[in-house]
Amino acid sequence: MSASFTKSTARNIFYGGSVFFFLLFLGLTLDTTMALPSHNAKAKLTDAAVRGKKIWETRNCGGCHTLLGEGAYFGPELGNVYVRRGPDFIKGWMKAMPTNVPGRRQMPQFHLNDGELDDVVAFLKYTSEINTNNWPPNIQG
Amino acid sequence: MRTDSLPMEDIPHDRHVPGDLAMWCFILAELAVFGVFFLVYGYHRWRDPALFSHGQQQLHLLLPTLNTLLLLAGSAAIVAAVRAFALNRQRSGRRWLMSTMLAGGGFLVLKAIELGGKFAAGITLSSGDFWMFYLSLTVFHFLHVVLGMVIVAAVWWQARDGRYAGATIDGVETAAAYWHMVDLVWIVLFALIYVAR
Amino acid sequence: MSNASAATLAAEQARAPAQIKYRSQAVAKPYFMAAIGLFIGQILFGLIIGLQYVKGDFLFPAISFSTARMVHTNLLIVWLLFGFMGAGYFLIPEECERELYSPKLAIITFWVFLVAGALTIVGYLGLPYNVLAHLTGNDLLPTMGRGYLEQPLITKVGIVLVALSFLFNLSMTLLSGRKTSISIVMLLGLWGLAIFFLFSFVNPNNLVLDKYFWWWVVHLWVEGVWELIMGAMLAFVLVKVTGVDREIIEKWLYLIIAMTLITGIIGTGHHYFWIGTPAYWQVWGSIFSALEPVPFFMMTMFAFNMVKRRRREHPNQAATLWALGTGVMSFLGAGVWGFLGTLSVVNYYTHGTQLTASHGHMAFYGAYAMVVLTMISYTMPLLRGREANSPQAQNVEKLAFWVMTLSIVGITLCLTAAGATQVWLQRMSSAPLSFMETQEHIMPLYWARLVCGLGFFSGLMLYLISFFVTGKRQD
Amino acid sequence: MAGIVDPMNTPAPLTQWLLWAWLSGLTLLAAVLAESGQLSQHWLAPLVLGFAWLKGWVVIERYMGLCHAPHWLRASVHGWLLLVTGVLLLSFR
Repeated sequence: MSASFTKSTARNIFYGGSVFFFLLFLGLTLDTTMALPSHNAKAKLTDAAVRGKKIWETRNCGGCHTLLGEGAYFGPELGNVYVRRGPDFIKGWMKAMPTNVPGRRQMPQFHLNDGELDDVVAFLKYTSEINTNNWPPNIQG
Repeated sequence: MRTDSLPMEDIPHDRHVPGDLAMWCFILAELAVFGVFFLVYGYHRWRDPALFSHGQQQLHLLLPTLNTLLLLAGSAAIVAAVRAFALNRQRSGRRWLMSTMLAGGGFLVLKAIELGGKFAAGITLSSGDFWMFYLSLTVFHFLHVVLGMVIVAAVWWQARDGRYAGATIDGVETAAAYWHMVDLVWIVLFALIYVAR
Repeated sequence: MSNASAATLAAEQARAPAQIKYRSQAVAKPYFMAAIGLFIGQILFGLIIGLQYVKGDFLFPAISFSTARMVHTNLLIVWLLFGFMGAGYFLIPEECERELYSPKLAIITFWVFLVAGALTIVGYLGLPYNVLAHLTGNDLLPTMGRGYLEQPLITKVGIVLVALSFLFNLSMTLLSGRKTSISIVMLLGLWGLAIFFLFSFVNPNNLVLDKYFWWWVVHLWVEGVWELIMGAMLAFVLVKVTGVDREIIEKWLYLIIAMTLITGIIGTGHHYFWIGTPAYWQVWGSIFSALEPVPFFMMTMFAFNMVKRRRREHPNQAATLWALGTGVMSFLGAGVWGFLGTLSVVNYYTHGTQLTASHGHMAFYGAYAMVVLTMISYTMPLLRGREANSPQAQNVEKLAFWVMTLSIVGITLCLTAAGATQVWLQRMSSAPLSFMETQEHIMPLYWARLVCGLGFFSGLMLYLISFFVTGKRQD
Repeated sequence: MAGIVDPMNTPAPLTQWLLWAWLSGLTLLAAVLAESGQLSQHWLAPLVLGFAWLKGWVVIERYMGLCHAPHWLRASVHGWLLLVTGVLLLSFR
């Protein structure tokens, strides 16, 4: 068979293809950012939820838990924990940590005050309202 | 440059890869992407035929039919261009390349009118399964026509400097192969989205 | 600092070995040594969290799981970055056929990066995370507390400065030297690495957008620009050990990385299925990421083909083994295991389970750890003044290769089984168990994973020992 | 030289016109059939997908020139066309 296979063509395909698909990705990103408000119309990002997000980040909650399936797989999914357990359970649970049951996985005590606990709950309420296209498959996350 | 092209090239009726092998790898990858896209479309249509028929009823056939004719004309012109360059008829070859670009330009204009109407009607990627596939496939293909025009334009530019005079016409064949791929995908797309309803 | 680095530089230059072509390539050596040291640290913390999976209160509260995991993943990133930088400092002068623009800057950069990295780890281990965040200015620009990007703001700024100094040095070298495809692809990848890291400073309050752009760092790194770096490093070593015509290797390199970015950029969409983004990503993400194994398969075929067509028998057989191993393991880990969970209909059940962890372990080891080890295996003997290590040393290194690789296969299989159990009991069952009940059922697999982890650590120790085996020189 | 193309590999001018007319004719026929509404849906879909296959076949063989290409390449592209049109045919029930 006769065929040519040149470096210059391969190089042009690399540059052209990369630019082409990156521009397409930017286009889809633009569409996504424009579609988000209506897609997540139910999710209310309140000031308390924003403060709760900062608490989530600065206590490294994602170092053990998943949130919408992303994070670590040591503790349960918390994106829908507001629905699964309710606000009072969440606050009571965090106050009672650690359990100190020998051999069990331990969650640290973060010494959050009542206002901060409410912020965490507001954040978890917000995450439970995000339109995740029906993920997770059931309430257990 | 062509370090691993095999000998035996002078044997008549030898199997010949039209254009650069790297481009054919790219073409096969593109066909794979479109192919999987079509199969996923088929799966969704099979699950909810009513939704898709209803969407298809709202598409007019005039513009896409004209567009099919334009793309086919572009393909025909680039075949003529390859033959012209193979016979070392430079002026004629360049003219045929220009014809391909004109046909492609016409396609882009008509397609922009069609898509503009859809956008004006408030249709987006989130307007349900049918419109999601309609927009994804047609816009994705539209961008491929743009890329095809860029490639043909680059070849046309090089042809002006006599790049394809006498020695090798690989570049023309490579561009032609890509253009035909874009055409081939559109042939399936046209039948699938617009006509088969 | 500058005195110390100048002294180090002088010391490096004084014993600049005969086998490297340009004396300034010697700056790669400390980078590779730091990489191996941090690699050992990464595995130690991996063992800690592996043990915490079965003995939940191990080391609690001194080192909680979240802290140990953060150290484990951050050390991974940092040692790979050290490896990439060492590879850059070695590869670019050789390809450009000139000395490095500024070896002194490279040494200063090394110490800045090492000290900043060490301080960050000390901060992780010595301070509560929120105190560390407060002290390091997270209130000014909150960027912390997101996977892989847990570093304090000042560390992130430091990483950017280190990357800029590194890229400035290499780019100046390239601009006035010979420009080969390998060096251009390497630099493109490294520039991309730096540019996409800037998205680590983007942290919108809207969680969906936060996650959306978080992936611009994480996915566009490991399934995008890092693959350019990996491809360039692999191509460089293959040119050296096989003696195959550079033109052939370079055109395959271009074709492979073209396929990588064509599939990988839109392939980011496989992370946008369930995080609050529109549903069309399920179609776009599935289609493109389904094709992501293709470039990895091409990479495997490429490595084996080039070795098969080799025109010389390079005495460094260990480096060839690492190169072939990279091809196979990156295909298995990134290609096959990545594909297992990438289609949205499957991912709906596997998302956020140990299946993701299994893919992560094999892909990071197979693609990036192994390509850095390939580079180290090829360059370290040269940096130490010989073309290849003694056969005895190479035998130990090859044994280490097999022990580490088989151990990671074991870890991956354990985690795959663990993930499948999770999917079955917690997601698909008609009476789904809770997360923690499910974990109880997985305990035996976590024990097995820990055993494999110990195996990996012993392989790593063998690898370390191989540097100190002298034996008789072949030549 | 690999790059020199035997002009015999490309269709002669008359053939080119005929190919173009055949492809355009099939396109117009499909559009007219769909617009007229004479055919029930059960027949329209297989017919136009059949037309698409016929057109694709011509593009692959004559326009792309794969009739002169190595068999693996020719088979891949034909396989793609058959798979796509075939599976899509099944999706119209």
